[in-house]
Amino acid sequence: MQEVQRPVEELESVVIRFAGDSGDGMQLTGTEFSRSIAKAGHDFATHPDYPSEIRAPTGTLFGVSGYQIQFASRQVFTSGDAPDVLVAMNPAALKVNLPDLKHGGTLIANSGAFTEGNLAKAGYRSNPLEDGSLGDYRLYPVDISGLTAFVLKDSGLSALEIGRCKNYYALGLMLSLYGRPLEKEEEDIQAKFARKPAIAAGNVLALRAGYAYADATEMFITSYRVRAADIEPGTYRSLTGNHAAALGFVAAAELSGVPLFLGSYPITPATDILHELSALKHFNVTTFQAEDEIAGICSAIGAAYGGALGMTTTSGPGMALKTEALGLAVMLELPLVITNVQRGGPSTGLPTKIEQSDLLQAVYGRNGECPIPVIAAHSPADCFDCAIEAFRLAVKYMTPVIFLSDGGIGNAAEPWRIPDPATLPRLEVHFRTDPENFQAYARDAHLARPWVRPGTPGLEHRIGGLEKDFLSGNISHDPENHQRMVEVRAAKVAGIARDIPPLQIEGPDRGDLLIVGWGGTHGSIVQAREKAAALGLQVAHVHLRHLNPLPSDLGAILGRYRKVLVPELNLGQLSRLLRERYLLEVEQLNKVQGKPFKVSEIFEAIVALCQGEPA
Amino acid sequence: MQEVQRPVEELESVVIRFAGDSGDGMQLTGTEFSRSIAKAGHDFATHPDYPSEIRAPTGTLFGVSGYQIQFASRQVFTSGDAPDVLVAMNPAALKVNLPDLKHGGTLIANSGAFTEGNLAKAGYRSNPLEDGSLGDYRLYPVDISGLTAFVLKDSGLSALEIGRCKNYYALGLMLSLYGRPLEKEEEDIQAKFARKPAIAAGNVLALRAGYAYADATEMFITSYRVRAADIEPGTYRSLTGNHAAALGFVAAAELSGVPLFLGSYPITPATDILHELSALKHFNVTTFQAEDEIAGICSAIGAAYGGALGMTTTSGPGMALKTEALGLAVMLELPLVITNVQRGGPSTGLPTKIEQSDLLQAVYGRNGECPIPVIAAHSPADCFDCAIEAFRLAVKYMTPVIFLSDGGIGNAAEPWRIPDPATLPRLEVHFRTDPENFQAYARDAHLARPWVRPGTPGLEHRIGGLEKDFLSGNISHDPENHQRMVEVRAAKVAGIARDIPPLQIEGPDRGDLLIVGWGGTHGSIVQAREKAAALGLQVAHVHLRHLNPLPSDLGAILGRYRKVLVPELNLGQLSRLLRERYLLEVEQLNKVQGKPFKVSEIFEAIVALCQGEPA
Amino acid sequence: MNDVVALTRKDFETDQTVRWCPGCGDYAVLAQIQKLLPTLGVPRENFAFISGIGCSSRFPYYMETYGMHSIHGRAPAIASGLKLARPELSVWVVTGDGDALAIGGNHFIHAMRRNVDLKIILLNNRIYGLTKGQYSPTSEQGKKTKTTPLGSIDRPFSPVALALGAGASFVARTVDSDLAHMSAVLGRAALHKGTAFVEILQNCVVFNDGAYAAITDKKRRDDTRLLLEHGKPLVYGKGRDKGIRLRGMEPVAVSLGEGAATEADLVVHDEHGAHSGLAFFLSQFDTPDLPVPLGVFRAVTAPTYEALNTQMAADARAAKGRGELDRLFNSGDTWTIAES
Amino acid sequence: MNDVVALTRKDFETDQTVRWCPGCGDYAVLAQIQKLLPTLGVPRENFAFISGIGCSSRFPYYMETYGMHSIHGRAPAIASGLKLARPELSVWVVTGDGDALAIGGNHFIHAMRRNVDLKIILLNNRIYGLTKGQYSPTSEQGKKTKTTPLGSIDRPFSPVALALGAGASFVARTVDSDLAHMSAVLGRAALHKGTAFVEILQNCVVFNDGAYAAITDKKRRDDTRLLLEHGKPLVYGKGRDKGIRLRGMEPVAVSLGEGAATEADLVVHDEHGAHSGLAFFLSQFDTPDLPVPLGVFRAVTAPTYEALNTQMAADARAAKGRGELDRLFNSGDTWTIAES
Ligand SMILES: Cc1ncc(C[n+]2csc(CCOP(=O)(O)OP(=O)(O)O)c2C)c(N)n1
Ligand SMILES: Cc1ncc(C[n+]2csc(CCOP(=O)(O)OP(=O)(O)O)c2C)c(N)n1
Ligand code: SF4
Ligand code: SF4
Ligand SMILES: [Mg+2]
Ligand SMILES: [Mg+2]
Repeated sequence: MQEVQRPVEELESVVIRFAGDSGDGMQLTGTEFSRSIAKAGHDFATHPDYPSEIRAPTGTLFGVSGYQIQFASRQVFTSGDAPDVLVAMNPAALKVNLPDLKHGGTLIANSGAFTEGNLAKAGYRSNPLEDGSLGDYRLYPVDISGLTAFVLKDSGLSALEIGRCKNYYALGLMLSLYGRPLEKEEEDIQAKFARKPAIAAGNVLALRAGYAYADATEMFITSYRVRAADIEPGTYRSLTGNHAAALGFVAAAELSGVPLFLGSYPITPATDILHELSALKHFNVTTFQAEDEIAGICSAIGAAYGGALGMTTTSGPGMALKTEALGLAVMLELPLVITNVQRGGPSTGLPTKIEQSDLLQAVYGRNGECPIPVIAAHSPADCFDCAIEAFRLAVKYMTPVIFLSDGGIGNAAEPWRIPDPATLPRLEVHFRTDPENFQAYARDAHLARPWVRPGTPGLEHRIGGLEKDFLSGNISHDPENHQRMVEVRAAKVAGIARDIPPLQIEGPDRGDLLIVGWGGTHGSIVQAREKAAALGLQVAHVHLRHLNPLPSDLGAILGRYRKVLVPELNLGQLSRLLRERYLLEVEQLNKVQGKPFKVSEIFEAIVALCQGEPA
Repeated sequence: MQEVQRPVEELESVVIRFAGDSGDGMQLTGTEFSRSIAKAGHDFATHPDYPSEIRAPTGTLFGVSGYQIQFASRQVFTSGDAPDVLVAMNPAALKVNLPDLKHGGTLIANSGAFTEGNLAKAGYRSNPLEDGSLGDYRLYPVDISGLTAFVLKDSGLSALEIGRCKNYYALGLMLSLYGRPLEKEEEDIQAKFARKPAIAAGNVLALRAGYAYADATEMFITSYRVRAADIEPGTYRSLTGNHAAALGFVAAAELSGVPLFLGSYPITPATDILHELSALKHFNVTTFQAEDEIAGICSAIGAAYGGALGMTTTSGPGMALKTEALGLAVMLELPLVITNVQRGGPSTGLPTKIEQSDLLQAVYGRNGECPIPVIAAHSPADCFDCAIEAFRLAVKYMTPVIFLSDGGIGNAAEPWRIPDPATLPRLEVHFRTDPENFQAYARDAHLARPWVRPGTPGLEHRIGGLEKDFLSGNISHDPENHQRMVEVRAAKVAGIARDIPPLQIEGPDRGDLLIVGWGGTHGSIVQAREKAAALGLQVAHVHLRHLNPLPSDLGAILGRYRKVLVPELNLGQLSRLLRERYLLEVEQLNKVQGKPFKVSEIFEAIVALCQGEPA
Repeated sequence: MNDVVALTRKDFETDQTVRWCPGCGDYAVLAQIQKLLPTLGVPRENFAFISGIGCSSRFPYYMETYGMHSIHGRAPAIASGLKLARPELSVWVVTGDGDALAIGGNHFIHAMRRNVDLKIILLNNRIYGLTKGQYSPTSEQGKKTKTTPLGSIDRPFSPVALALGAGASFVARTVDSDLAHMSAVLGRAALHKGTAFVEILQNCVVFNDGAYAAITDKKRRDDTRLLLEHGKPLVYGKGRDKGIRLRGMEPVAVSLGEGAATEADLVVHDEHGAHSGLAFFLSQFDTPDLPVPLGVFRAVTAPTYEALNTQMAADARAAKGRGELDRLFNSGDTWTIAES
Repeated sequence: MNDVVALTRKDFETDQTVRWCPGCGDYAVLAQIQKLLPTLGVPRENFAFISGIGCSSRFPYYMETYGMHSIHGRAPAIASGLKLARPELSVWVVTGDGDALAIGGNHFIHAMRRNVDLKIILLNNRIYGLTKGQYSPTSEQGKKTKTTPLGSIDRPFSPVALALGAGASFVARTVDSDLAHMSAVLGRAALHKGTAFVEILQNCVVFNDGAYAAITDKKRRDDTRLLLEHGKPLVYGKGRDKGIRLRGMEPVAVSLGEGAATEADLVVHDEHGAHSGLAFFLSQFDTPDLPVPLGVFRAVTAPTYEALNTQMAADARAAKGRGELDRLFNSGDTWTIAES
């Protein structure tokens, strides 16, 4: 199909949101669109937003599922604040998402779904597509349902199946609108529905129909182009954070030559890591779906004792259940990685929403003096590096390590520059085999004890959760020994600070304001800071990967700025850690709404703190 | 038996330690001795120290069990540092305890147990009672085993039974040494062994024999008297912290007219609370030994939902297991009291040893923003008041409350001045019954929601762990609502600060040094401060019962002293809370040896900080 | 206000929109229970529904009674505490195969052991629905799911066998598609004094559709399921032409009729046996060799936990008199310090 | 160094002093296992003993093998992870009635269900020993302990029944005082491929002394216990003069001899039945009406969990080839940004 000739508007970046019924396949449409967009060499970031119900009744407000993507000719850090374009597949989707649409933005509505019934379910008295209430937007009503049904009437597909094709019609519209070719997409459909040729054919027809419709009709006065971003050359693929983490863990196993063992119990939004690894049995990977979270971590401890890279994955309530076993892992001094893909809390909270409120739990949440290193990923692709870093620390220091991700990072996708495995850090693992004066708790320069695989002759020994002798590891009730062990466990973790690369400061290395961030807020902070810097504000940004121990150079850096701003999706947990450690007043910017920061929210905070209006 | 006529030495206070095999009944001897002493109107404090094994092999070092008591003519706050008198029932007991005995102190040794075998087990090459190595002490070797056996040879008791009588012989010696009458003790024996008259007779004989021996022989050059302490008039009894807590909980039930429900799983050192309450079924008390700690707290949550005073008791690892359910209780906003009798950690740690290292877990150890009030008892008797205070807060604010005790307080005994129930605070409980515009999460002035008993007509409603609507309590995914709920839950707990009585300052209300303590360190701090004050040092002491939220007047008080000292049996957990909250440098004094502070340890820290040697 | 007689199904419906997938088997269960409750002569305010987490566990939101949507797997423990504190309430637990048998397994077996008077309704769809399709402890071996792309290697639990192994006093099984049977079984459970466990075979249209086709499919089902009737021989089959007899202690499916076995040769069902051997024997039946039993496997009377608890308290009061703080405080070994 | 043949009991003793009370039944179990291991032809370094918390759980400290004294109730989960990661090891779990059946109940039943090749030895003293005497899930109803001064109101578990209900492939029971029987049963368990569960009736001299007097007392025991033998009728009694026959599906104790029942009338034991009905039937026996069965209740061969897991991985590699990072990274939908 030849490219269309129409006036073309060049844009720097575009934010599009697809919204419809959870049954409408909006997540699919969004993903497909991003893949096509990515191939045009754009950078992008996405944010899926779906209800916690499996399939809420059609047409209802709480059944609305959305998928937002921002793509641009420059680097993209977030899925964007307000969408420029909203595709609303039914009245409920319109009702829920319209408030976010940019003033004057483009609104494509599936008029065919604006039936009496659906309007009622969405709580509309009159049809907004007709009552003029949408005057402020570039409204394009398209009977996507009807047109899809029309082109497929002879396809032999059932009404239900035809209904499912309409998301490809919508995709067709958007591909045309952004001048993307159809061919690749058609191949993908063929591949995806290989086993159901009839469905495949139907989807392709719908896709073409949508594409053709947008071309043919005069409805789009202009078509939009976004210049390709100048991204670092290389081969890319689109990855969610959970997928990236899974790849990172497999990499850790390959790089260390030690098998990976995942003991886990499903929980939103962490389950995808288990899903991904379950499909990689042809690697040196064992996945074990345990009876509960306690068995998940305990089986991983058993595997670690057996000489595997033990790990467990969970979220919120599941993390809470692992508390006791974490204490055991600290006492046993075995390598273990606990991944907590944070979600809205407390308790069951908001399972599908974004929050960063498990930081203090990770650092302090155990009985006794029970130190555990904590790291956090700042973007989907960063989950890959963090997974490897977590195991690097775990095996080098013989300690459990908590890796914090969150539902936003975990489910959102961004382009990942595929690394050459040869360039990845090797993980040095040495299993002790020499019986010569072996002591189970004798420590090396990093205060790590030896890792011994059962089956090694002459090294038989017992370990456990009771306090143990400083050298032999046998039970010891000796008072001084206990003090010594408590201190050495603390010193071992504190010592990791020496093993953390210097912090990267974005912006001036001294000045009015330093933004200290951690985790998934990275994208919003970067954009907000750039915006502020562009206005000449003296604002810098450091983003912490290591949260326990804190980097040794952080204290000095904090001292070089007049004010410190700490934006967090909680009530100020990193703020507490900084206040406690550095006895330093910090400005908090907290949001606990199950949603990421808008760039504007952080930008406004920056401006306010720099006590000056944008020039 | 008439009182003895011998030179009498008047003392201000005496510290005695009974030490022997866990089988020797030292705990019993110690308890009996304290009761007799108490009746003489002395104040006292005790510290039992027993091995974690049930019955370690006889004569071994790890089988040694000890019981220390300090009594005095003034108020007593601790069981004392170094004993003045050590009663050692065998070589192992001597070996383990001698290092603590005061230089020149009195040593009564059961020479009959210093056999080759026992000496070997204790690792003695030669017999210390004979090789002159004990020259520094007032050594009184008494063949307690032999003499007991001798007086009981015709008693018809078995050798084993006779062996068990020797602790009463030792008790007899000590009662005589401190001029206490025998009669009451004999009655007690008769009562205690009512069902075993032969044993009773044997013990009485042994007791008399020991008493007579000490009188008759010239072995004690002098006998010691301690003047009665001038203690507040009233009726007293000796209570351990766990027993006091149990009485406090029953009191809470009676004072509120609401039944008490304890769901618990046994764990050292908390189990005694469950034991005590299990025996009080004739009160409005239900105890439920659950299948695990999770069921323990969950059953209590169910009972609280049913309108009972729900509570659970645990320690270390058990507390860890309750983490998830604590989050649910916070979401449900039901009254619940969680008692954590802290022990040595992390993990299984040192189950029978003393530590304060669960404070940060209590304050921060949950997923999500999950605020819970935390209070801590400072002495055995104080556990009674704290138990009532915990429920006062729980029902007034509709919230779970964590009550921290520790193994030291829990097992140690002190005199408790028996209160008149009429003088105890009433607990106001109001169950909502009015269906008129009922909202499950509408809040009162204290931000507490209504407590509704199932069975109330017209108030049927559902609650759960998902985020809920600010008023109705129905599930809500609304972003602003979540922010609002997170903030109101935090505000509710923070608001308790207004409900905390002003802090009591011991010593000058401004000056060089303020000691901030919490929990079981109270006694040592008080004595150390008094000692320092006596030397003219400007040192004051506040002891925190409320740890979350912190008292509103604490900040101002901290500001009035040059330095702040925070002694804790952990690595500095309260110190962290104070640094974070007040951005204030504090001096830490930390000890993690499973043992309480010695008065001298705190005293030295005070002196060092006041930069002056004792005058 | 609580004129019990007047209650109707409507009285038990809430204003919350039901959020299960269209076609989900849970709807049928909800409907049956909403129909059943008004017939029990219990004031509405005396019902409490406690659940854990899962699609099935959303149940309480749709019941206009007292209810708690608690945490994953813990409903039996919470319900036990509630029932002990409030014996007069009718306490129901609604749970799923993951909620009850994976994370909640321990509370499940201990509830069976103690015999607290709870109605435990397990909606067994052999899948984790809410988390979008992972295999569960009741999924058949070899099942392909998101966490077992190569097929599961776990052997499934029989919930009925597990409950019996834990000592349950009432155990039954029914299926979402047979409304009459379901309501009969639920009715029996409601009337049982003690822990009443009902496994409901429930179809998850999205993640495990057709899991029970073999026994629900109208054509086949007469030959694949065995409807249990107390005191009756184990007969099944379209023309009631098949039965179960013993070989040693092993069950064998035989056909009835001339020259073949007669009903007299068959095992006779007994819900009330002194031992639970027969019920367990039945719990081992499964297709294809043997029909799947539906109905009441076992129903024996045993004192309920809360009754024993109440009795114990009463005895204690009878023996010691109602506790008084003053006496309690002053008990044990006291001494008095006089004004000096 | 690991010349297996040369191993002796001594090789399995550690330098740690054993800290059980004098007279504790645990000593006998320790001795039997230390005698058994050298006979198994397994190098010492390939043994791993995993325990939870309790007196019984101190076991690993006394075994000169690899071992972990873990946390309360979690040993089966830890051991499962170890065995999955290292199928070549011989992994033993030593646990108590509280550790395995109270806090550890969930991991216990799931271990039985999965059939991981673990030897699970439960020292059942019907009490919490380490915490100084509270009743346990196996304590008889009415038992007076520190937490039940008025007598317990809980009905006990039968560990054997629970294991069978969970689908165990090997279930046996023995008693601490009968060394010969114990070593025979432990030997059988050691050779079983799959989860082997052995309940050892163990006497706690301090907190529950004489709990098993009825079946250990030399005078009475022949009449109170039933020694199970595969393929043999259920005969017991001093003069082997008693037996068990069926009435319907209920067990009845009958006396043998003239005019009475004959062995031919009795139920015949079968360890390998296709269904576990018989084993469960036996698990319900208890004094005074019926003798307590000792020996192997059930032993059937089923593929072990770790074997299936290893096979699955092998198949995956056969199908897709050994995984390579480079291919994995570049799989899916990639695109290339060229130098500009
Ligand atoms: C502690 C905890 N772990 C895990 C989860 C995630 N989760 C919620 S429901 C569920 C399983 C649901 O399966 P089932 O009980 O069978 O209910 P169904 O949805 O099939 O009705 C899981 C794993 C959770 N919410 N909490
Ligand atoms: C999480 C946790 N809860 C409770 C305890 C306390 N505890 C230790 S052992 C035990 C029960 C022991 O009973 P059992 O398993 O029968 O072993 P036994 O001592 O009788 O051999 C308990 C309750 C603990 N250590 N950890
Ligand atoms: S996912 Fe399955 S179980 Fe859950 S609501 Fe949908 S159909 Fe029902
Ligand atoms: S308490 Fe009982 S079980 Fe524990 S060691 Fe002593 S005798 Fe054995
Ligand atoms: Mg399910
Ligand atoms: Mg036990």
